[in-house]
Parts: sequence; C-alpha cells; structure tokens
Amino acid sequence: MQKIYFDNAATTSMKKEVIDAMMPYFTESFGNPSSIYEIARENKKALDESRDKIAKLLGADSKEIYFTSGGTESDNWAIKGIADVYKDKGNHIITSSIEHHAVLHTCEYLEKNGFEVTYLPVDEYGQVNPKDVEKAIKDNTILITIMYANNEIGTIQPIEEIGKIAKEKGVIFHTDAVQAVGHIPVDVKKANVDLLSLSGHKFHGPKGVGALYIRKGIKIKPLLHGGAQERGRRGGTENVPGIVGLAKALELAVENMEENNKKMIELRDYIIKGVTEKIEHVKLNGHPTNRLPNNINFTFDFIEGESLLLLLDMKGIYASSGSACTSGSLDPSHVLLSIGLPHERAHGSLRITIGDENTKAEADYFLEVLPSIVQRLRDMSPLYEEYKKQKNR
Amino acid sequence: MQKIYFDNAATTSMKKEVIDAMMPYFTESFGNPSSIYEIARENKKALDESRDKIAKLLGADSKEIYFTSGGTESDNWAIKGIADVYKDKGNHIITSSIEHHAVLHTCEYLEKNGFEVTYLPVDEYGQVNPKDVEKAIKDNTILITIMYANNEIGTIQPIEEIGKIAKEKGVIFHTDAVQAVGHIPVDVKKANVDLLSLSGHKFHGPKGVGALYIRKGIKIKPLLHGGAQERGRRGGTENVPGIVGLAKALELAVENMEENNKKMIELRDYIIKGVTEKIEHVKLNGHPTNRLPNNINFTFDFIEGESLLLLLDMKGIYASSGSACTSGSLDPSHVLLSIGLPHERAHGSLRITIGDENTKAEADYFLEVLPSIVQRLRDMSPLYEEYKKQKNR
Amino acid sequence: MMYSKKVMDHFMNPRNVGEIENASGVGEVGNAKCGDIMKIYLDIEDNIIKDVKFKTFGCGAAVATSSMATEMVKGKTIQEAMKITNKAVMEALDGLPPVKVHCSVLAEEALQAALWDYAQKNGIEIEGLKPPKSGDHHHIPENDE
Amino acid sequence: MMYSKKVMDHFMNPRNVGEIENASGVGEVGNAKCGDIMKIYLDIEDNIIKDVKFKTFGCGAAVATSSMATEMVKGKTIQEAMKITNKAVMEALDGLPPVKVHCSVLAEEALQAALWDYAQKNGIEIEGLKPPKSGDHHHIPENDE
Ligand SMILES: Cc1ncc(COP(=O)(O)O)c(C=O)c1O
Ligand SMILES: Cc1ncc(COP(=O)(O)O)c(C=O)c1O
Repeated sequence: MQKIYFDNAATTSMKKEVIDAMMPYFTESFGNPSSIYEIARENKKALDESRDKIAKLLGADSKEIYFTSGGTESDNWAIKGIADVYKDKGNHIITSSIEHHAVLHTCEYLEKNGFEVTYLPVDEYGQVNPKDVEKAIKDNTILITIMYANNEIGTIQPIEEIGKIAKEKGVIFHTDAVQAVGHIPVDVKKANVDLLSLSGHKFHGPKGVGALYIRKGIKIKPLLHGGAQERGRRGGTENVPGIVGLAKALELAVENMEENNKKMIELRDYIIKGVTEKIEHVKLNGHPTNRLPNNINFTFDFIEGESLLLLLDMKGIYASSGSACTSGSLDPSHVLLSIGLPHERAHGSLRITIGDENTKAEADYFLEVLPSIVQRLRDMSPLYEEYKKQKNR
Repeated sequence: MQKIYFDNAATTSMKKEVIDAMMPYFTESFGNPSSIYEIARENKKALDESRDKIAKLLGADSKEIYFTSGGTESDNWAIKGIADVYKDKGNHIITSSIEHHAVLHTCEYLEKNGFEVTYLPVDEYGQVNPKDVEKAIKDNTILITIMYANNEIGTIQPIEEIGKIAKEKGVIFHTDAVQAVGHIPVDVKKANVDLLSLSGHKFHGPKGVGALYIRKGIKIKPLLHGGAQERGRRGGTENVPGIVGLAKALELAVENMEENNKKMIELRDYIIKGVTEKIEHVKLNGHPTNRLPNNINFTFDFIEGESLLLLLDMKGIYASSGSACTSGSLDPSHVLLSIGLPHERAHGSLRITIGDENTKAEADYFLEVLPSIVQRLRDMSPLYEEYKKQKNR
Repeated sequence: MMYSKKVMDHFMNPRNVGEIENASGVGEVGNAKCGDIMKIYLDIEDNIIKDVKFKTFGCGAAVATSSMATEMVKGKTIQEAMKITNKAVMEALDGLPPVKVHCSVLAEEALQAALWDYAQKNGIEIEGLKPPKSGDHHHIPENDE
Repeated sequence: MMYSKKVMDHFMNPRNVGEIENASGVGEVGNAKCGDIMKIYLDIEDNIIKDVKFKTFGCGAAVATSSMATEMVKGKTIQEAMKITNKAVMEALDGLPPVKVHCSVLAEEALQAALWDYAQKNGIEIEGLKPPKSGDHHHIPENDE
C-alpha cells in the first residue's frame, strides 16, 4: 500500500543533504566547541558558520541568533525572559487566542504569577486585527506575542503591521514563527519583530533544535542558566550536529522556497477544490488566500475527526485533526473554537499539511478515497440521521 | 600526527551503535509521536522503549523518566521547578560550592528572586560532609542539590548518605549526575534521590538530549510549558532520534561499565603515577581513590593552563584546564579554589579525562611529551625564576 | 494512543450499525460538544433483546465500544443485559487507552438509556435501572501526579 | 577562541625569552592571581634598546604579546619604544580574540614599567611615561547587551 504523509505541520522528514551535513559532527568532529584544541575549533567553526547562515537567511546579525532545543523552548524563553526583565516596569502581556500551547500555556503560567494577559480574538479566518493590538496596549504593557502563521489553519498574521504598532508604542514584540520560517519569506527587519522563534523539524531539519532571534539591544533573562555558551544567555553544551542540520535545512528551504511554494500552492488548491466539489457539508477553515502554502483544514459536518484519521490511516494516508479525541483533552482545538466553529463542528476537522515531496497522484488518491470514508462515517452518525430527518420534513 | 582525545568529561564521541540506532528515526520513521497514525505509532513505540530502557538502567519506573535537551535543562528544571512549587512553604536551598554552573547559576538566579541559598564548603579532596548538610537544614529548606560526581576533579560525593539525611528530614533531594551516569553504577533508589539529571553526550550519546528522573509523588512545575508531551510536564515535539540514541548509549555504557572501568582505572592510575614520578611540583587534585574512573586533574606549579593546553594540542593531545584563560572569565575554576588551591596554582591545572577508547600507548606518548612541555613553560615563567632564586639563596 | 486489534476490528467492521424502525427502546447519550454521541436501538420481545442497532458520532473507541456492547446484548434477556458493565465491554475489547475509558462508560449508559426508554414506554420496572443522566458524561482520567 | 597564525607562531617560537643580568631596566606587571605575569628586561645604551628579554606566566596570548612587544622595541630609541601601544602589538599579531585584549595591554604596561625602572635608576625623565600601576590590570571586554 502506498503511504502518503500529509502531516508536515506536525513534523517533517529530514532531507538527505541535512543528514549528510550532520554526520561528520556525530563522529570525527565531535568536540565541545567551548574547548580550545583543534577538533573543538572545527566544531566552533561549524557553529559560527551555522549561526551566520541562519542570521543571513532571516535578515539578522549573527549575534542575534541563539540556539535552543526547539520552538517550545524559544517561545518559553522569549516570553518568560522578557517578563522577568521588565516585571518592575509593567505586568501586561498581549497575545492572541489562537497561539500554540507553547505560548498560551506560558502566558497562563505568568497569569498565575502576577501578570495580566490579554488574549485577543481573531476573525472568522483566524486573523488578528492590528487595531485590536493597538487598542489593547496599556501603560503597563511589556510584551506583545503574536504568532506568524497558525499551525492548524495556516492563517498568516499581519505581522509587519503589528510590529509597526509595537515599535511606535515602544512595546517589545515576539512572534512564534515556527510554522512560517522555511515556508514563507521571513525577514526580521521587515517584520519589525524584536524576538522570533523557529524550530528545525518543521522544515525538514532535525528535531530537538531551534533558535530564538533576539534583536540587538533587547534585554532578556536566560531560561537555561549554566555555562557561558550562546554569549552567556543559554547554557548547555551546544548540539553541534543539530545546529549544523538546522542551518542546512533552512538554507535548502529558503533556496527552494519559490519553486516549492508554487508547486505546493497548486497542489493545495487542487485538493481544496477537489474536496469541496466532491463532498457536501464541508467548510475550509482558515483564510482562503492568506494562508500557508502547505495548509489545508476542513470541517466535515456530522462526523468526528479521530475516526476520520483512523480510516485514512488504513488507506495509508497520514493526516491530523483538531478533534479533542486526538489530543486526549476534552475540548476540541482552541483555534477552531476561536474562529467561531461550534464544538461539534470543531470535532470534525481534518488537517492536511503537504510537503514538497507530495505529488498530484497522491492528491488524486486522497480525493478518490476520502468521499466514501466521509460517507461511511456519516452513515454511522446519529447527527447525520437527525439532519436528514429534519430536511425531509 | 596521532590525535589523542583526553577530554571525555567535556564531551564524548558517539559510538557507531548509537548512530546506527538513531538513523531510522531520521528518515523513514520520522513521525510526531503524538499523532495517531502508523508511522507516528512506530515513533511512540521507540520513545516508550527508550524510556523503559533508561528507567530500568537507573532502577526507576518508566513514568519517572522525563526527556530534556541535556544536563543544563535538567538541572534548571529540577531546581526552578521545585522552588516554584514550594516557594510558599520555604525559600531555602542547600547546594555545594563545587557544583556545575548549570546548578550554581540557577541558584544565584533564585537568590536574586527571594530565595536563600547555602553553598556548602568541601574538603581538600572536594567532598561535601554529610554532617554539614544535616546542619544546614532549616525549617524553610525546600531543596538540597548536590552533584553526584564533580566534572573537574572527579570526586564522588557521599550521595547515599546525603540522600538518607534528606529523606529523614523530609527535604527534596536533587543530584546532578551528569558526570556519574554511564560512568559509575547509579541507582536512584539506592542513592535515595528524588530528582536526578543526566546528559547523553557525556557517555557517547548524542548532544542536545538528556533526562530528568522525577520520583513518583514529587510535585514539580514545568520549565518548558507547551504541548502535552512528557505527561504534560515538558512541552516540545520529542527528539525521537536523540532519545533513542540516549537510551542506546546508556545501555552500552552500563553493559560495558565493569570491564571499561577496570581498564580505565588502570590507565588513569598509570598516568597519575607516571606524571608524579616524572615531574616535580605537581599535585593531584580531587580524591585519591574516591574519584571517577576517567578523571585525572593535576596542578603544575609556576605555569598557566591555557599555554599547557596549546602545547599539548600541538602534539595532538586534547585536554582541558581550570585556568581562567580557557573560560574567558577572570577567575580560575571555582572548584579548584573551593578545594583550597591559591589562584596561581588553580591557573596551572590540567584535566585529563579518558575514555574506553584510550590506550596505554597513548598514555605513554603523553607521558613522553608532557615533561618537556612543562619544563619549557617553567623556563619561560617569572614565577619559576623567582622560586629557583629563593631556593638557591 | 494505541488501540488493540479487537478495538480496530470493531471500529473497521462495526457490528449492528443502523436504526430500528419503531424500536422497543431508544437511548441516546453524550453530546456533540464533547465529541461523542451514542444512540442505541433495541428490539425487545418477551424480555429478550431480539435485535439491536446503533449509531455513533465519535472516535474509534466510541465506535468500537458501541459495536461490542451491541454484540454483547444481542439475544440476551433484559436482566442479562443489565449486567453488562463498561468494564466488561472494555475487557471484551482487550482494553482501551486510559483517555478512552469514558467511551465504554458511554456505551453502558446508552444501553441503559435504551432499556429505560423501553421500561417507560411499557410501564414496567427493571431492577437496578436508573434514569439516564443528562449532561456531561466525561470521566476524566485522574492524573497520578 | 581562535588565535591568528601570527599569535600561534609567537607562542610556539617566542622571541627573546630569558633574563638579562644587570639589566638597565626591569618591569613586572600583572599578578599570579589573575593568571598572567609579564617581566621585561631592557638593556639600554645611548638611549637605544640594545637588547630585550622577557619571562611570562600566562596564556598563549600573554606569551605571544610579550614576544611581539619585545621584538618591536629591539633596536629602537626610548622615544620610539614609548610609541608602541597595545594596539600596535595586537595589529602586528593580526589581532587577538576580545577576551585576550588585556594581554596586549599587559605587554605595553610591562614595557613601560621597565622603562620607568630605567628612568628611576638613572634619574632621568621620559616624556609621557607614567609610573606603573599596581593591582588589577584586567580590562574586561564590555558586554554589548
Ligand atoms: C556536572 C555537570 N552538570 C551539568 C552539565 C551540563 O550538561 P549539558 O552540557 O549537557 O547541558 C555538565 C556538562 O557540561 C556537567 O559536567
Ligand atoms: C506554531 C508552533 N509553535 C511552537 C511549536 C513548538 O515547537 P517544538 O515542537 O519544536 O517545540 C509548534 C510545533 O509543535 C508550532 O507549530
């Protein structure tokens, strides 16, 4: 049976070039970059070059790139690190209601520790209104943290505009760009951001490695206290192979972005068109055009997401859902609820996130098997039964 | 020229078996373990098995093992996470003066945030006296954090005894076992510890991955808020290849520990004997017998450590020093100062940490080149000049 | 989360899916808000459950427990059916992941709701049967920390 | 930290290591506590530095700057030697890592201390020469954060 990986927003496969770039640092060149002898110097060089590379690809300076263990650490560090420095100046933080849990749960933690957090609403497409940001800023606002692009529904936020407002008002601005970096053009200067989180495994790089961009001049407390690594701001022996892989993956992603995105947008729109034509009672979640090239998110009425995933899995198709049942929590995705879906419809969502390796043939196979799977679940659903009865009345 | 790696306490090379174990999770089996489809389930299985393996090797339960990005994160999490939960119960923490910076700097950070920290002294061999621990415990003591074995001088602490005292007094006990795990037998139950930090790259595993043992029943706040990974206690997409590598490396280390240690202790003592016989004005730092099998630490009077390292490097020998010059700080190693070395002697230290791959031939080569290097630096040293003049008077 | 082979079999090939026209008793529990609804139809004759059908909106475990529960009551007396607990359904499925235990509870409740409906319609009393609960059916697995 | 080829050359093959018996001037700066001590011996005749030797306890950069500084003053007049700054020494070595800049400062200071000693012994005054500082010589590179 063919296997079709449609869950690239969860994680991606590593590119061969990335593995090849990492390999030497697993074996021959394994030294601790903080040491002074030869093999350590090679490591230090690889570290410096990776930092330079990433900085350049983001329009930043090398000294502004700090390596971390991934998106979650970057988000936690940015938010807690800024809150810690400015807690005497103010205790108000602005974020949105559709952030990743790495941001939301960090904000909730701070709320329990004396901070006040405003969770801005989003419109039906999942967009934050920059005017809402402006209105929410108060004298005691010390940080705005709004994600670059959403991981569930793919909606891209008006980051430049929000950044401009933050700048004018003199409020520090962090963006969780974990889903954006390597997928759409991101330039820290143009985006007017002070801090930006990214994670390697979201663009065909290694898991367990990410970075935080910290604009020159921004004060931040460390989250991981320890050795003098990362200019004294983040302790821990550097994960050199991981960092080299991160840089290589980002380089490849940016180099091929235009070409890949052209192809992916075509495939994305082909699938969206196919599904909406073939299946009734379906709704595309997220912004119709201002969305990530890899993201498709549907709600199928009357059915539940986990069942849908299981049946797709049986056909070799790997996707994801905002259903509560897939997360083990009681509520379905906070993102889908935030864009106004009622609970029962949020439970019936399907997220397809494509990669540059997906083909039109795979899309066709998916479009072929999906309608009968959806129908099968509907035929089993008491909600569908009710709907039909009401219609026939 | 031959290359001799004598810096295994800084980091280690990865074993081929470890890389081989990781490879499948870089490529075919790359899914996100939190997903429900087939390739994710394979990943979940690898994650579970790795957790089981590590738990077993430490005498712990699987549910007590939490994966992190390394020793620094484990230390930060343990200390801040406990402090955060118990801050209303008490604000006193006990540690030692020779901890790694991941512990010391975390404690210093907490001191600036309302906590009181007792830094226990050590004896001339670098050992903490359990009686001192007992005396230091107060009504408001919420945590004791004492390292298992020291990274610079190799001294092993009386952890079991300290653990017993902590237990009796009802104080939570964390140990930074980053240098101990994989090197000497460590059993969390026998050691009477509540939390224990370890790091993969110290025992031929990957960099950027570690673990924190948290005894069942211990309450702790997350350090990395985010997804529901690690039983809701540590967010972030799991670094599956890294975790698999960590487990494999620990398995190999424990399996071969007895044999390796026999060989390494022999080599260690051979080098110690050789150096002290061939060179005057040299002192072994750390405990004569109660030390890590891989650790050798000397002070050579009248010379400075970085110069020594550079000349050894030129001979293909990679070692480390507690000299301030190698760390970029102004003071030499806090560990060497804590065991009572005066500044100038602390500057002249050399740390040799061997691995199971080092041979007697390498030791012989080292013993052959070291005396002339030391002599050369002494001949250049105004301190040695002074010493000779005083002696001849 | 991982399902047993039995769960997957009952999910992939659910037994007794459908409706019964003019059923002797119908029970519906759960709600769409929480992501699962189970509706069980019983055809009862001479105290024997002659036929049973279900419709379920929910996850794999919800479907599988519905399927298994209906299989287990088919042909049984009402008194036998009353003895089928969520634990029995779970065991018959070779277990469920902890977060899915509530699905088996739902299956038990749906069955009892259908029996209740039957009893109400026929003015009889079934020993041990309580009126169906409404509202949140979720049993949150306890955190052991 | 990485040293330039020039630094490594002067560290591996230091010029002018040694002592001068009955030197015209001797300067010692730094202290063992901080990890570097430099001692420079000058042999001055007719206002010309005819010979110069050094001894250094310190890191690679300390040795290299001592070596380079002594090379730079050899054969020079006192006035020319006075113009040799730490910057000139650093430049001649193709630069130093930021944390090592203080070593070049130390070399300049050692040289001036030796000249001061010569001036004191001979009761002369050298334009621009100040008495050697004592105590902490470290110039901590500023953190740009
Ligand atoms: C005793 C000790 N604790 C903590 C650490 C920190 O570990 P890591 O570098 O993996 O963060 C180290 C090593 O650097 C260590 O030797
Ligand atoms: C938007 C967003 N932020 C943060 C994260 C967390 O990144 P990581 O899993 O690398 O810690 C993710 C992915 O899981 C994400 O999609």
